[in-house]
Amino acid sequence: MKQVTVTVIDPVGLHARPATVAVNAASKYKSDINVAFKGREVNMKSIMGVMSLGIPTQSEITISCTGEDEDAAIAAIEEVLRAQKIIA
Amino acid sequence: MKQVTVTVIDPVGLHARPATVAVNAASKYKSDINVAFKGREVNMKSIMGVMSLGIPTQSEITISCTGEDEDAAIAAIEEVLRAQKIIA
Amino acid sequence: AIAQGLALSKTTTISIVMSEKLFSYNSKILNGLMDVAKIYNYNIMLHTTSKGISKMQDVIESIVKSRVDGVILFNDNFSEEELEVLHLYQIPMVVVGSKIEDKKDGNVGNVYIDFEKLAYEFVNSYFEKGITDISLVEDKLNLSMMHQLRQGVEKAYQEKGMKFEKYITYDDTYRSSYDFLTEYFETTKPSELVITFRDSQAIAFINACHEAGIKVPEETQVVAILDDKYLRMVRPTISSFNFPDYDMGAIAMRLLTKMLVNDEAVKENKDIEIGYTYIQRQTTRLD
Amino acid sequence: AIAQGLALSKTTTISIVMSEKLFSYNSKILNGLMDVAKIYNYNIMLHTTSKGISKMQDVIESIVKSRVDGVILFNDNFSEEELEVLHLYQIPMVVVGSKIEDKKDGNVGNVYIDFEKLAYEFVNSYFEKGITDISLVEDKLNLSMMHQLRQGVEKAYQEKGMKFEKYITYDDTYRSSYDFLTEYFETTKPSELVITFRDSQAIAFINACHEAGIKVPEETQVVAILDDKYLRMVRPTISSFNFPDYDMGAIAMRLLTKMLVNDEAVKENKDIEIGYTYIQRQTTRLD
Repeated sequence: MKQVTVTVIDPVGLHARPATVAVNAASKYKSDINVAFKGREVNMKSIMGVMSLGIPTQSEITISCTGEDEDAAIAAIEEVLRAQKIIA
Repeated sequence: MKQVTVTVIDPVGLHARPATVAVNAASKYKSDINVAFKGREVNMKSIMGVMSLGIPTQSEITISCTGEDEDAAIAAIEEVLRAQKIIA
Repeated sequence: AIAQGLALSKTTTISIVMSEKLFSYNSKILNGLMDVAKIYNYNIMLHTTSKGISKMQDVIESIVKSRVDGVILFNDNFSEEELEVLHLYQIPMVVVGSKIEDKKDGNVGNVYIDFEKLAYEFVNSYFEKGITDISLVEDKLNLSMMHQLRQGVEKAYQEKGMKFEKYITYDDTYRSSYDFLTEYFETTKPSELVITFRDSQAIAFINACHEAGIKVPEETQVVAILDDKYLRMVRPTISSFNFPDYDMGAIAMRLLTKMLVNDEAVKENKDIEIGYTYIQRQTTRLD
Repeated sequence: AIAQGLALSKTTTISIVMSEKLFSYNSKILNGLMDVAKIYNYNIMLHTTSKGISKMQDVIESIVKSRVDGVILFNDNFSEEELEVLHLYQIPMVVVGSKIEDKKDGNVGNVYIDFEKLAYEFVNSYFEKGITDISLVEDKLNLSMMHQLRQGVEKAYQEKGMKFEKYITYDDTYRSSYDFLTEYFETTKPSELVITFRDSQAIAFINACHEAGIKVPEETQVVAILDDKYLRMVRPTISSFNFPDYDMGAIAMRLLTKMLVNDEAVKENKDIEIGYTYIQRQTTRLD
């Protein structure tokens, strides 16, 4: 399993378009990908799941990938979120 | 030929949605239907024609219908324009 | 070429139906719908209703004819009977906006804000401050939401043994509620709290107060239900409620996706209530 | 059933492509497009581009795959190369918004405002009043229109032997031009005339002036190019230009209709310039 902890800096949090961007990025990989916030963990490929976390701006979230493409997945997701200025 | 002269009261004139409503109403009839404003006359079934007249609010326009269904056409067009508060 | 043809015919197509008048207000919901549709490679057919040009009946006919796989409807677009007709053709549907009242069965999804609860809670919070002179301004573009808000306000009044009487409505001779309200508040002393639905209504109100020399929020307070960027751009900035509208669109499209594949998760329950938060700005007092 | 099938397969389908960010600003153009499409019983497929989710290339691919009959594109959505790709597939297209520069051949329609001419004429009218200290504020959502406005301003300056140097741009660290301008005008003395593209930019400007104690329109004047209802709701009301945007949409769809049936009237010329009028409000002086 690969894991990374990052800070959400998008003013709307991991909601709205940023959430869809994250789900879209995660959905491209075969690995199981989860995102955790305040002790709750959801499937990062699930729009409803990610949006239900209610992650506000300046939150710390932990993304974890488990599976054959876990290295590529975690790197790519981090890159996309950073390029879109969703995480610091 | 049946003819009627009416005053446009829609604040935007016979432009925008009101123009499309007028064209839509005219297009339902077989008669030749024209609208005249300040000496220029165009086919009232033509969106580009009607919009090109640049008819502002409070203008007097003359609608004329020629053809087999001219009575029904002129009555229906007047009714639609009045119901939509486009003419007085 | 045949394989390609087959692939083409398998594309899922969703119809989105909305009133033209509401495009700019619902743009974020539409963004959420479109983004999720894109992830699932859906084609989107857009249908609009427009007074004098295209009626809901025509739209329904064209939806049925084009054999789309699913439909997203915005509330305030259709009547119970129209929903019934679409339902007859067994097209999976999700209604986004407010709560559907008297839903006949479990085959229609609903992603909604509980406007009745919102109004009830908000009015009660003002009762606690000792404020009972409250007006609710009608928005003709969102009549089903208005109906629910009004019910919430009336319920709050009833429970305190009072009657709600200040529902401000207007007739069709006004081109816009902005024009009506500008005129109305020139001659009418405002309530202690005025609740409007849209930004332009609240802006008309603060402009009228400014011209009449009535101080906001000292002498009268105003809140717009639907948040919008303009509410924080005007002076004073206007209090409102934040709805995650993009999320509503995204969730509605995802829900429809799950309904299309008969996902177990949504078989029993297709109703998703969305939360809201109050945004305190300069037109309301905290005391 | 066969006849019905044939009728179905003959339905004309038009793709409308726009950026999600521009929904609310282009809602009236969209209304014009949809109303005329309805008259001709066209089906409308909606495609949106959204940063990080759907790129123009994906949209083009999906348009080509779905074999639509025609396409309506909004300027500022696509590059020259992308237009080229669509063109390769010989799909009739109408571009609505600003003028297409370097149009390769006559197979693409264009319904446009001449923004270069507008800026040139407007700046010259201020030169005549003796005002030469003018700023133009960039709008990143409408870069091709900005480019044309800038060319018009530069041409006016050049003809008077001057150089235009106050093009106000900002980097992507700002979430919105409203935020940028609010900050920018806290520290920068405004020009005698400031030209912005959108309402929110002009509102940011008058708010900043208000806070800095700079009087509008006595000490500085501002105009927003795109008219919008909010410009008449804020105080002072903001001057702007009126474009018949609904008409642009209606004409664009009608032009596409004519192109689809090879109408003689549009064989030679598919470019339609749309006029504009200046709306004098409280943020500009007449003297």
